Amino acid sequence: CRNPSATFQTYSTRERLMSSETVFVAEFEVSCGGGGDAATLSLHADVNGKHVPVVRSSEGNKYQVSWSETHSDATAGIYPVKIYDEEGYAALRKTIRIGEDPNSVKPLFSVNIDHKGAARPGFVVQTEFIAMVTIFVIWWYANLAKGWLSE
Amino acid sequence: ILTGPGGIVARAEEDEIVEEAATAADEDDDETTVEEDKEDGEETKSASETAGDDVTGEGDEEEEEVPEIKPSPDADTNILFTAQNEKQLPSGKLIKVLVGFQNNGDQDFIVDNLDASLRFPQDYTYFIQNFTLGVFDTLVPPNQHRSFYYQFMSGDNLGGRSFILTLLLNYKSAEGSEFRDALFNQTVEFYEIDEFFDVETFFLYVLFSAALGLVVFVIYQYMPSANKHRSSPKTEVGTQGDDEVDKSWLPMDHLNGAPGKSPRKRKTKS
Amino acid sequence: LRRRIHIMPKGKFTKEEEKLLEEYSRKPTKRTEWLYYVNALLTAAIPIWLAWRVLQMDLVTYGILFVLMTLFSAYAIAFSYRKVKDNLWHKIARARRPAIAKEMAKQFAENKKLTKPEKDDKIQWKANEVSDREATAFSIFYNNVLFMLVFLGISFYILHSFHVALYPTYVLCCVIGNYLILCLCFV
Amino acid sequence: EDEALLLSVKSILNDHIVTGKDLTILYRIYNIGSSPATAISLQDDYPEDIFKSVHGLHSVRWERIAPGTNVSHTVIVSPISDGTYNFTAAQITYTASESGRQQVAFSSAPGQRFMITSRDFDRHYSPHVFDWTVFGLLAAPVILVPFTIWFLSYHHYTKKEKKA
Repeated sequence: CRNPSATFQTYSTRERLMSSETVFVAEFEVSCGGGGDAATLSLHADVNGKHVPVVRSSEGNKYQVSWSETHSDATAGIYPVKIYDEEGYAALRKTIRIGEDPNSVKPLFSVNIDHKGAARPGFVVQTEFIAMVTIFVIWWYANLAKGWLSE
Repeated sequence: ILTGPGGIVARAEEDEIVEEAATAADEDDDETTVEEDKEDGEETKSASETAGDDVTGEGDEEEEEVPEIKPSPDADTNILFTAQNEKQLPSGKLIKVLVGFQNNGDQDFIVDNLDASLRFPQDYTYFIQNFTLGVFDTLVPPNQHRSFYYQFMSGDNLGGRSFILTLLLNYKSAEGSEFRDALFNQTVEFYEIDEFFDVETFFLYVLFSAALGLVVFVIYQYMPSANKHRSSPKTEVGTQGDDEVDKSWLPMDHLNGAPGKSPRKRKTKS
Repeated sequence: LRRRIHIMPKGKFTKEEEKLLEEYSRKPTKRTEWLYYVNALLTAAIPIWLAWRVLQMDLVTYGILFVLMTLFSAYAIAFSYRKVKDNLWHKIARARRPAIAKEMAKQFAENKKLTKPEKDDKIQWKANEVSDREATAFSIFYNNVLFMLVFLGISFYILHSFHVALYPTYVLCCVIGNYLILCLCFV
Repeated sequence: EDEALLLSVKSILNDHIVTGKDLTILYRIYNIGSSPATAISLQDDYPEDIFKSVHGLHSVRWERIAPGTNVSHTVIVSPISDGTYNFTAAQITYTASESGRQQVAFSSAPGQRFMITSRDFDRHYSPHVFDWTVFGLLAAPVILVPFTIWFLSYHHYTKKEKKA
């Protein structure tokens, strides 16, 4: 496969109530610009220095990288996913082993998963928080007024 | 993944009775986390002996009365603790177990359920905890391998003690003969989880103490003794009247703190 | 002019008048009492809605509890109304009198037959009335807000985060809430 | 002969399965054998009339799973219809040994799960906007009426005083 390019689709858990863990998914479709077979690539992914295996769709040229973390570990932020081919990944491992800058090895593709953080169930915080704040402000005023009246 | 090589976890001294039953299982289990039942003769026999009712040591006599349910030679089972090391389990947490069942025979098996229990090391027949039955009721055709997932929650007061954890897989053949396989039958040590504060709880506490502090602060601000020092634009009525209007209704403490009152007026009350 | 108005009430309260005032404040009229209890009952009943709809407590199952706790809360709130009102009443009466005197002065200007004690009496009566109404209204307002705040705070924040079951949540809310309200009304 | 042995778990991470919302399914495959498994393929079905595929591939391949390691795969679907659904096992095939023995295996099955409609879900887990609004409406009179009575009087007399 020559001049491969990829189109990505990413996902990360948004609602805690919907998942007991935060999952990250990066799906991508590879096309070979310079011709060749895009369906039999052997790819590896690196996320913040951690190796994540890339799975290949049984049919076609689709690939997927996915991993899961606990909600508290999966803090909101950018998770860069770097995809390497076999040689690239071997080179990356070597640079890490000899203590060089791993950024010197260019990944085949990369994508950022922008994780917004998995939200807690809306109900615990929001509505009664508003009610609570409202009533607190009124109470605050009532207290001030009580002060005026008492003087 | 778990790798638990070597070292049998220190046991409580009192569990000699179960030692025999557990050793067989322990021995071939030390290198891997997996309990392979391929040469299950010795191991599972001892396990099922103890699994039977009222075993008091003289297993031979009992065996005649209670029909032993044994594993089928055509089935292979494996067990994997996916979240913990099987020798040391957390108390009061979910324990997750993945069971593999391979049908090597030429007829179907039906995997019924998984029965988990915690027993007392000194007395195998004494149950500490009997966990909910994991019901599978799944057909496994010949030459097929199937995984079963089972999770159970240990009591949260087991920390620091050792118990025998027994996991029994019940299955039957298509003909209807019943089998039972002791997937796991070992002494395990339970440990206490010292998750005292997670960050979220901590923040909640901080929030509450802040709110409480605020409330206390506000109450003190508007205590009668304190509010004399405050004046706001709207209180002109009050402040203006201070030196001209009778104050006899005011409580004593109020009056004492107030400037510009005349002793004569105070006398009227006292 | 202002000076004169201010001077007018000065030192004019006799012991008798003070006693009268004292009596007025200590013994609310039947109407006020009734107002207190109806208001307190209405306020104390509102959390039932939240308990039913938001905390998902069944109305039938917890019916008796709701009734008992509402009555208990209503009593505490009514007590607090009275207490806060009594605390404020004199202060308001004192503060309002100059303004009332000024307002009355216009009326007195038209009706010149009134003697000075009569005028004072009228001013005093009016001041009492105004302050009574104001103190009662304020006391109801203040205590209602306080009750709501305490109920919301306890049920949705303090107890919710400690995962207390529904039944004790509601009872604790009412008991702690009433206790707090009773404590605060003495402040 | 050394062989690979794969145990696999298919788990639904959702506490609640709600129509129109994400349903997260995590597959995890453990190699507890003594040699690597190769050419592993995992296949699972989500009927199109019940689930809408949101993310993730339903039929995937790994080249190799080393002994003592595990891999995971995630699929996000979204239920279209509500009611009870029996989540069945995913099928896994792999080459277990160097001699090329093919093994067919099935993951664990999450089993019967109830999928609720988003309306039912909202009723229980929504911010209760309606209920709180009603609460506001109930609480408003008992707070605003006494406040207005007090404030009008207060304002009336204090304003007079200021002007004077």
